[in-house]
Amino acid sequence: MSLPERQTDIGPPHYEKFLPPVIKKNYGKWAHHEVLSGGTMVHVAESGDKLYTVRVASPRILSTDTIREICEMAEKYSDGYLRFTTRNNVEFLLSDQSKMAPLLAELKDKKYSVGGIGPRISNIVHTQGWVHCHSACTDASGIVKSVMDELHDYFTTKTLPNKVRLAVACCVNMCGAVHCSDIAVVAIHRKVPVIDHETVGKMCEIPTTVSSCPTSAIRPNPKTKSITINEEKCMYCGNCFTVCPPIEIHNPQQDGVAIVVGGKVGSLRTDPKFSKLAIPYIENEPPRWPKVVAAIKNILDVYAANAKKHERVGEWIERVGWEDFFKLTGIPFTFQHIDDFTFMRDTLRNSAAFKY
Amino acid sequence: MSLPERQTDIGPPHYEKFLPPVIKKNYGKWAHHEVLSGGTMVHVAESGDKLYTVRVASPRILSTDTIREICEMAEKYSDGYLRFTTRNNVEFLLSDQSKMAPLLAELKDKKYSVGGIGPRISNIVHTQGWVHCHSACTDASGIVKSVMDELHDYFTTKTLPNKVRLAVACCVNMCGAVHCSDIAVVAIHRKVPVIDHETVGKMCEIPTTVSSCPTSAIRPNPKTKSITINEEKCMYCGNCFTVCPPIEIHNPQQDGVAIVVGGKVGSLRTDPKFSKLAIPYIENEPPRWPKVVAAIKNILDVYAANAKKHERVGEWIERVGWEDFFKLTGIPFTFQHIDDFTFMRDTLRNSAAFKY
Amino acid sequence: MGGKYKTPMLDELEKGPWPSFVTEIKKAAKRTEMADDELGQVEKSYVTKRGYWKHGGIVGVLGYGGGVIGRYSSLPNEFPGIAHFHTVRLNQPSGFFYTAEALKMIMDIWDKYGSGLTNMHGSTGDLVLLGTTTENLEVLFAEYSSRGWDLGGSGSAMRTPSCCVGQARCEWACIDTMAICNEVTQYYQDQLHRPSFPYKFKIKVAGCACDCVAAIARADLSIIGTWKDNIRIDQAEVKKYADGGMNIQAEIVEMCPTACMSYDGKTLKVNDAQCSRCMHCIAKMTKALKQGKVKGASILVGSKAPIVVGSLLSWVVVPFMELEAPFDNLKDLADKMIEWWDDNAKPRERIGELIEVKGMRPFLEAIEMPPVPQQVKYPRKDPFFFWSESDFN
Amino acid sequence: MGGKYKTPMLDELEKGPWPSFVTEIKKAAKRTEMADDELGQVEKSYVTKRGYWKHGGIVGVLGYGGGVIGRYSSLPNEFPGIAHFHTVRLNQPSGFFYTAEALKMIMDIWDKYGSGLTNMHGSTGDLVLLGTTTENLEVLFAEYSSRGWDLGGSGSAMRTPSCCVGQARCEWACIDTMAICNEVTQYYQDQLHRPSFPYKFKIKVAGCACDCVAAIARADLSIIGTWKDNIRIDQAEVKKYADGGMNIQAEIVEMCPTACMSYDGKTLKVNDAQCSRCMHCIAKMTKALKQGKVKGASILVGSKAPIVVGSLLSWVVVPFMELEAPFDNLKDLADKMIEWWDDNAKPRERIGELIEVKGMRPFLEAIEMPPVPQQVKYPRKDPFFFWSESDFN
Amino acid sequence: MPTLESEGKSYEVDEEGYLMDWSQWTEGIASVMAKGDGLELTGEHWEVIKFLRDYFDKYQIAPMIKILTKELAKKYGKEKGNTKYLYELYPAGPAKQACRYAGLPKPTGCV
Amino acid sequence: MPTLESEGKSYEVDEEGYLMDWSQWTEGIASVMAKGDGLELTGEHWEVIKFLRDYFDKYQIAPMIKILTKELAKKYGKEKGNTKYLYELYPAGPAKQACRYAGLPKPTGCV
Ligand code: SRM
Ligand code: SRM
Ligand code: SRM
Ligand code: SRM
Ligand code: SF4
Ligand code: SF4
Ligand code: SF4
Ligand code: SF4
Ligand code: SF4
Ligand code: SF4
Ligand code: SF4
Ligand code: SF4
Repeated sequence: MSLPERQTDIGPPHYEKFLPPVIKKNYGKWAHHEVLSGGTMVHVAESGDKLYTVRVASPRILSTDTIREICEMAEKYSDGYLRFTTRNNVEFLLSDQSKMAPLLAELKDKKYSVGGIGPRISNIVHTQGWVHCHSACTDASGIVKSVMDELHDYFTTKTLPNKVRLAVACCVNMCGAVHCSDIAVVAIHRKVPVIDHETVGKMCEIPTTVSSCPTSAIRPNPKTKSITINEEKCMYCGNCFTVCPPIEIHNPQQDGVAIVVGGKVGSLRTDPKFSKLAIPYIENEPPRWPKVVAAIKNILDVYAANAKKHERVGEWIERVGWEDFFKLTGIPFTFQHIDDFTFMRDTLRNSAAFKY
Repeated sequence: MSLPERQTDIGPPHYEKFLPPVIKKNYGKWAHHEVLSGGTMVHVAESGDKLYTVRVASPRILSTDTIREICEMAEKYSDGYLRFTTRNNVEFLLSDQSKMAPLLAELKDKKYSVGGIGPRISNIVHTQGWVHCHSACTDASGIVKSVMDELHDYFTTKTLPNKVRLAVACCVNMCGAVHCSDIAVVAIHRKVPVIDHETVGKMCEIPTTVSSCPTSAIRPNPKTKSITINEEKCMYCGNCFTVCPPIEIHNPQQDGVAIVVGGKVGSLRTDPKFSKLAIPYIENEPPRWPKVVAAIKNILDVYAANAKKHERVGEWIERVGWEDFFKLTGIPFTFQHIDDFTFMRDTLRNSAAFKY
Repeated sequence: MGGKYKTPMLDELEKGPWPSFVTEIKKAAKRTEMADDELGQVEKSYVTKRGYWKHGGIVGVLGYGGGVIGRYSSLPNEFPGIAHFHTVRLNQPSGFFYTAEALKMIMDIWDKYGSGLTNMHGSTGDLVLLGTTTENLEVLFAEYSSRGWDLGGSGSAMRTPSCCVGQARCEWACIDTMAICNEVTQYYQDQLHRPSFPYKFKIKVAGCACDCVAAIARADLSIIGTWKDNIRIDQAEVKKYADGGMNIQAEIVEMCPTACMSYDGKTLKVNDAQCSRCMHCIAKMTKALKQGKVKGASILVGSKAPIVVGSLLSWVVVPFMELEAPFDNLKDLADKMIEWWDDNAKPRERIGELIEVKGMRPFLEAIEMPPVPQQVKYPRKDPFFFWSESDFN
Repeated sequence: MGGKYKTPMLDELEKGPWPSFVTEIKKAAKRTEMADDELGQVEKSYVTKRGYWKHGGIVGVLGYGGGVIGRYSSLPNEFPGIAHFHTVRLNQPSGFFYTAEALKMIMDIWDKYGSGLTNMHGSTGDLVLLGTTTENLEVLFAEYSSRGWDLGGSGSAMRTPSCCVGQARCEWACIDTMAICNEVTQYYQDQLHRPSFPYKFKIKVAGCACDCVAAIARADLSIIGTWKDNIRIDQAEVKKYADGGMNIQAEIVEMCPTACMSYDGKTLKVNDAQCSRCMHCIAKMTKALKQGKVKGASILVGSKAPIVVGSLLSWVVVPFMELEAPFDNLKDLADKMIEWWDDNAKPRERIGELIEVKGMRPFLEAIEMPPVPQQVKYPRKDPFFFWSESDFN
Repeated sequence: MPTLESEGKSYEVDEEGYLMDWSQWTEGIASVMAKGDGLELTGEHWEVIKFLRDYFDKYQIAPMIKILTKELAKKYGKEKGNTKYLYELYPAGPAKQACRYAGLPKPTGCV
Repeated sequence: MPTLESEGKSYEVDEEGYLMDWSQWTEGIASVMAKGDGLELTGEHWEVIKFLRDYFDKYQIAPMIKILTKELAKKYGKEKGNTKYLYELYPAGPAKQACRYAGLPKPTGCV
């Protein structure tokens, strides 16, 4: 079979090819928008033109079949135009309002979920997990599915004080913006890695392995031509494993997830925030991680009941104080919550004023 | 001459011996107080008893003569009872209101300054300087005198939005709460220390000297039996000099002071705060440090004009933002303001929202 | 094909209203052994609570050093279909816009040479094709590139830039995010395909402070739109919001971080000198409030995930910069940043980490930016700081 | 005596309304050569912009390892009177209370053996006698100690504790600061006089969150009074403040950090569950508002000046502790802290620095305190944390 | 585990052909690997391999590409100091070919 | 600069009698210093001096008091492991007397 002629360094196709005419015409000249329902909105241009968006949930892992099905709907209702969002939802871009209802009907029929717009939960940012990554210490897709099944109403219809951004990281590499999410799951190890010394000596760059360790727990061991880990100092981040495969960090009995809360990305009202530790460990319970789901649900419910309108999770917590967060959610406070990594200093309370 | 019999480990005399009867009687049972003037106040006990306080400025360096003079006034007006405050002012403790006026008259007569109570400037916390300390890179007492002469009205009569706590540190050892003051002067070096290698080898503990350096700029030098300073890394803190005298850090041409602002100690309204760098360097200009005086006056004036009632300097700055602090005071922003020490990370702005 | 494995665990994940990734894998498994074996291996992971992938491999196409992630099952005998299971990163069009036609073409080719599974999209932004073999890589590349689609980045290289939808649909886009994203992608083609950096370098472009692409949290170079002049207020529209039941005092005025707004029940006022352009009031009252007209971007640097020194958010380095095509000022600036980083970093050291090690000063000097108060939340506290000879003049 | 030197520089500092330290030195210089030579040397410093003191010396009294700071002029030939110029630290009475009689006695002795100069007081709290010779030290000690006055601390030792005026005069003192200060001073006499710690250890006691002794900023062990139950409000007095012109809404309600107050023009209310006991409202309306009745102290640890790792404020370790004489619970706690520090610290490492190195957990375990949210401003961000075997049960 | 034969000896390699033990490397191995890719190793190829090998011996890590190109430029002339040149020599890229031929540990993590 | 004479040699000391060069130390110097303070060095005194000297040789720093007392207790019995004992031996204190006699650098900073 002769291959078509390959090209290099052409970059992606220019986006203009894929813009619907209403966008091309009104590019940069949008006046305002209105949320019409949990999953639909209209943008109005200065010219008066309107663009209707219908947002549909996606599991992100999509088969070519499903993508073809989506494409066919796009051809039917939005002149073939569609896009994906930065959180992996699908958006149909309609210029013809009259096609909204039939599209929504067909989507409903085909069991697609329409939602994610406005002060709601949108798709959970997540990555590979056991589906594709050697580094995973939980599965991302399974947790996402389980959590979103539970919170589905908050995607489609129910509203919250503000958007709540959820994320799942399948290891501390955190391939997403997990570290700045309203509520996120991050998978962690709890045991010092086990080293296959013979292979380490043959296959790894020792200096790279030594310098990979955030806590300087690793020392070269010239005798074994391998390395030694100071168990006292290791906090199981797995970075040594990343650079040196024979350092086994996985431990199915002990691997699990932590829940972090209160992060945000936008600069509205308050500065962007890192998420902070809420629950240090929940064991992996495939296929549906019931404890993880319950924990997230609990935090979300307490937030929904206590936050002011427009307050993000982190803004609410900072207003009432972390003392109250732990009290209201009933989550136990442990030694793990107290920072002892590089930047512990600023996390400790240095004030005589606090709540009980 | 035979000495009286020495005693050891007796500790200080019990404070009760020095309490006026009205205090003994109402100890722990005070109801409220009222500020009567810039330097006088009355405390009212639950019993209805009253205690009048007259606060008098002190240069802290006091001769025995002056102390005797003060004692005599105390005998005359407050039954011999007096105390010093935590900021080194003198307080006469009167139970008889009728003695207030004559005491104030005599104080005026003798040119004592009465003041420091309420939302004012009180005495400047400061330490030894050239008067007694080998470590000093400015004189503390001279700066204090010059500044307080200029701000004297704010001690005696004029009010400010809230208390303004000033301090002077004659080196970065900071023998005071300089690091948490509304406005403070801290003396600094700007040149890498000069080492007398021969003496270092003979007189210093090399490991102690090496570990004294906050930036790990110091390495032992086995050849010279002394140490080597990596000039790139040295930020002139002088800690090596503290542990090893032959390391000369003083440089009269380059030593000078920095001005820091916005610190506080109490937990009222906002958490205690560290002072932050406002002006990185002003040269030493004895005897009256005119540039330092002007700089402090300027910051104080801008604060007085812009802060809300009850706002401390740091609270005001945090409300308007540091961008505005530099704009309003006209102080230039330099590379020195940007933290590059251990905890730089949290000082850098990570938000898309700020002022110009 | 399909149905080789019993998957009681995964079947549980086909229940419930949210779309199921298991259903997707099963769909593909009907057509490819790859997907079917993937299903089997994932089921096994669900039982044993561990993954079965070998550590990442080095595979790719000729002339490129990145764009493909090598992946091998550690149980190739048990799951031969995924003995090789590499991912191909196709560089997405800016803003993730597609036509059905283009997408179907991509799928058709993928069905021919791959597992039939995708990630729409990868977290960096690529259109991720999930699972193929080493021998199919050159073929896939020829098929796609001949049709105008190139690979995205991987390795110690420029990574696929990405952006929010921006001016294509959003009234708040202060800059043309898609044009900028496309331009830097094209400008850095060599660095994107041939890893030559100390570590990865990511660029993300958001049109305003809402930051719908999380640029501030996960890009070495974060470009975020903003404006400089006064917020424009349409009082008639303000009234409509009030009439519509909005509690303007509580929801807008009291939530303004700089307390620069006031509302007397009739007129909404902004003390613009105090406004920090946080976007809150505009976002919640889009019909009544508009940004100023002098638009541009803030340039921030250094965010990343927690390994090694703890996660970073990007830091402001250039508070305001006008950005007009062809964005030469931006490319210049990025070049200077990368050059400084390249000259100074250790292997696997991100630019944010390097700035932490070296301090802001050498970085700002390298990019020829003066120090300005906007770069800091607050000035340093401890009186320990450096002086250069140049400061003594 | 006196007048040996022309001091044109220092004379400038006798002008102006603030009391002059120069005048003080001149007064003493009339009587002692020490003070006169001190004047001369300081004048010289003013001219050359540098000090002339040798690095601190080691002098003291028999049986003690501290309490005296050795000081020698580096120009003993030029200023022979201050060839020796040691300071003697007398331990002040708690709260800095004196009678004229006691003070005069102290001055009389000092005039006999010293420079005639003092610091009332040193920054740690001692009554500092400024300038004497080595041979006078034993005499001074005999004179003072026989009259009931002991030396304060110096060196790697317990330092002289100090406190705010507390219940002696202040309506807000939740604890008996002076009694506590006196008690710990007595309890640690041996450690105060005979340095045996890794470095200095300071204790300061403040009666409430106003912290009038800056305990939170400059004490290894900071004890700060607080209460647990509800603020007591006298609405009649509230009215008087309002009538007197106080803008209660702006000055009190809106400045409450927890936004837990409300005022409708008549009644001032506090949502006590939300109150953080910051003291603002009480301090500004002392006649109307009173603390609750369940009083005690928060125990904080670790503050210090910037050398070596940057300045620290003390951290909350025990949010609330009742403190009644003889304060055994406090002494126990302090003993445990010191023991852990002593066992683990390197030389010249303060307890706050050690906690930073080791983490809070071993410290809290050593003092037998459980983790509680009050100990942190916020929990850790990065998902890197330790587990002990004991956590796995 | 796949193996590779060179000069009568057999060496363990991983599925991508990287030597499992960098200490076993010989020049012959490099030649065999190149042959497998249909490449004939020229002096210019050996310049790169030699540099990689020396660098690894000295530092136990593979050099960053930047260092490799810089050093090539310094030693062998400016025209050899860029990635273009490297990809001409090693079309599959320095990591996939040059490092592999030089017997260096397989690069990790940077994907 | 003051000097101290021992065994016919003269040594520079500072105004407080600390040896200006710790490497010149001899046992004779210790004895002379003690005499100056009116002390006669007993075996128990030498135990302390010897420990200080050994510790300094090994670590180039003076031990913390805690270490000194601990080691004395370990080596010579519990009753010698406290500051009270040290001050009995050396009434002016371990820093002012024991370290000085042992020729250690003058303690700094801790005042
Ligand atoms: C489509 C999308 C951009 C894209 O290029 O794909 C988008 C689109 C819009 N965003 Fe967004 N945001 C999108 C991701 C984000 C993200 C990024 C993320 O979640 O990873 C953020 C930052 C979240 C954070 O701060 O942690 C984000 C924070 C916002 C905010 C700020 C919310 C707040 O008050 O904190 C607004 C303003 C608002 O909602 O009032 C906003 C508003 C909007 C508007 C209304 C802008 C407009 O006028 O078009 C758009 C529809 C809003 C909606 O979905 O409710 N968008 N938006 C992204 C949709 C993701 C999804 O499928 O759900
Ligand atoms: C006498 C003294 C205590 C002592 O034991 O000596 C004292 C006494 C009182 N302080 Fe204080 N404070 C004293 C040092 C402090 C300090 C410590 C310091 O400055 O180093 C602070 C912490 C300052 C800080 O936060 O940086 C301090 C922060 C306060 C505050 C909190 C002010 C604020 O709103 O931030 C109050 C409450 C107030 O003023 O409303 C207060 C209130 C008071 C009251 C009203 C308490 C009372 O009811 O008796 C006393 C008279 C107030 C006055 O002087 O205006 N006192 N006060 C100290 C006088 C020092 C001086 O000579 O000026
Ligand atoms: C595919 C993708 C996840 C996904 O499912 O979407 C991904 C997958 C991997 N990432 Fe990532 N990262 C992906 C986006 C990210 C992001 C998000 C982003 O780019 O916006 C981050 C956080 C931002 C950042 O760069 O800091 C991210 C931070 C990491 C890190 C930590 C890097 C650091 O400096 O802290 C590693 C570890 C490493 O580089 O060795 C990593 C490493 C990896 C590796 C290569 C595993 C490894 O240790 O070598 C993963 C391969 C998985 C696989 O088998 O497919 N990945 N990775 C994302 C790229 C798809 C795409 O091109 O669109
Ligand atoms: C006398 C006094 C200043 C004064 O004029 O009031 C003082 C004077 C000295 N201090 Fe201090 N400190 C004094 C209170 C403080 C305080 C304030 C406090 O105790 O509340 C601090 C800040 C709090 C703290 O401890 O961190 C303080 C932090 C230091 C430091 C830095 C310690 C650190 O861990 O960062 C040093 C350096 C050192 O220990 O080597 C130091 C060292 C010194 C030395 C001994 C100089 C030295 O480098 O060896 C000074 C002797 C000066 C002299 O010749 O008289 N002094 N020093 C204060 C003690 C008087 C008293 O007993 O009442
Ligand atoms: S977060 Fe970890 S496990 Fe998940 S895709 Fe990224 S590297 Fe792999
Ligand atoms: S897991 Fe992390 S902390 Fe532990 S040894 Fe490896 S790199 Fe270091
Ligand atoms: S601050 Fe420095 S110079 Fe001033 S007394 Fe303390 S140690 Fe001496
Ligand atoms: S002055 Fe400070 S930074 Fe410089 S070498 Fe000495 S200890 Fe280090
Ligand atoms: S970041 Fe701003 S401009 Fe971009 S889509 Fe979001 S709201 Fe619109
Ligand atoms: S943009 Fe933000 S800071 Fe500016 S007025 Fe609106 S809410 Fe206030
Ligand atoms: S700290 Fe509190 S109790 Fe002590 S004097 Fe100040 S206000 Fe009164
Ligand atoms: S004490 Fe502080 S937090 Fe409590 S009600 Fe008063 S002002 Fe508010």
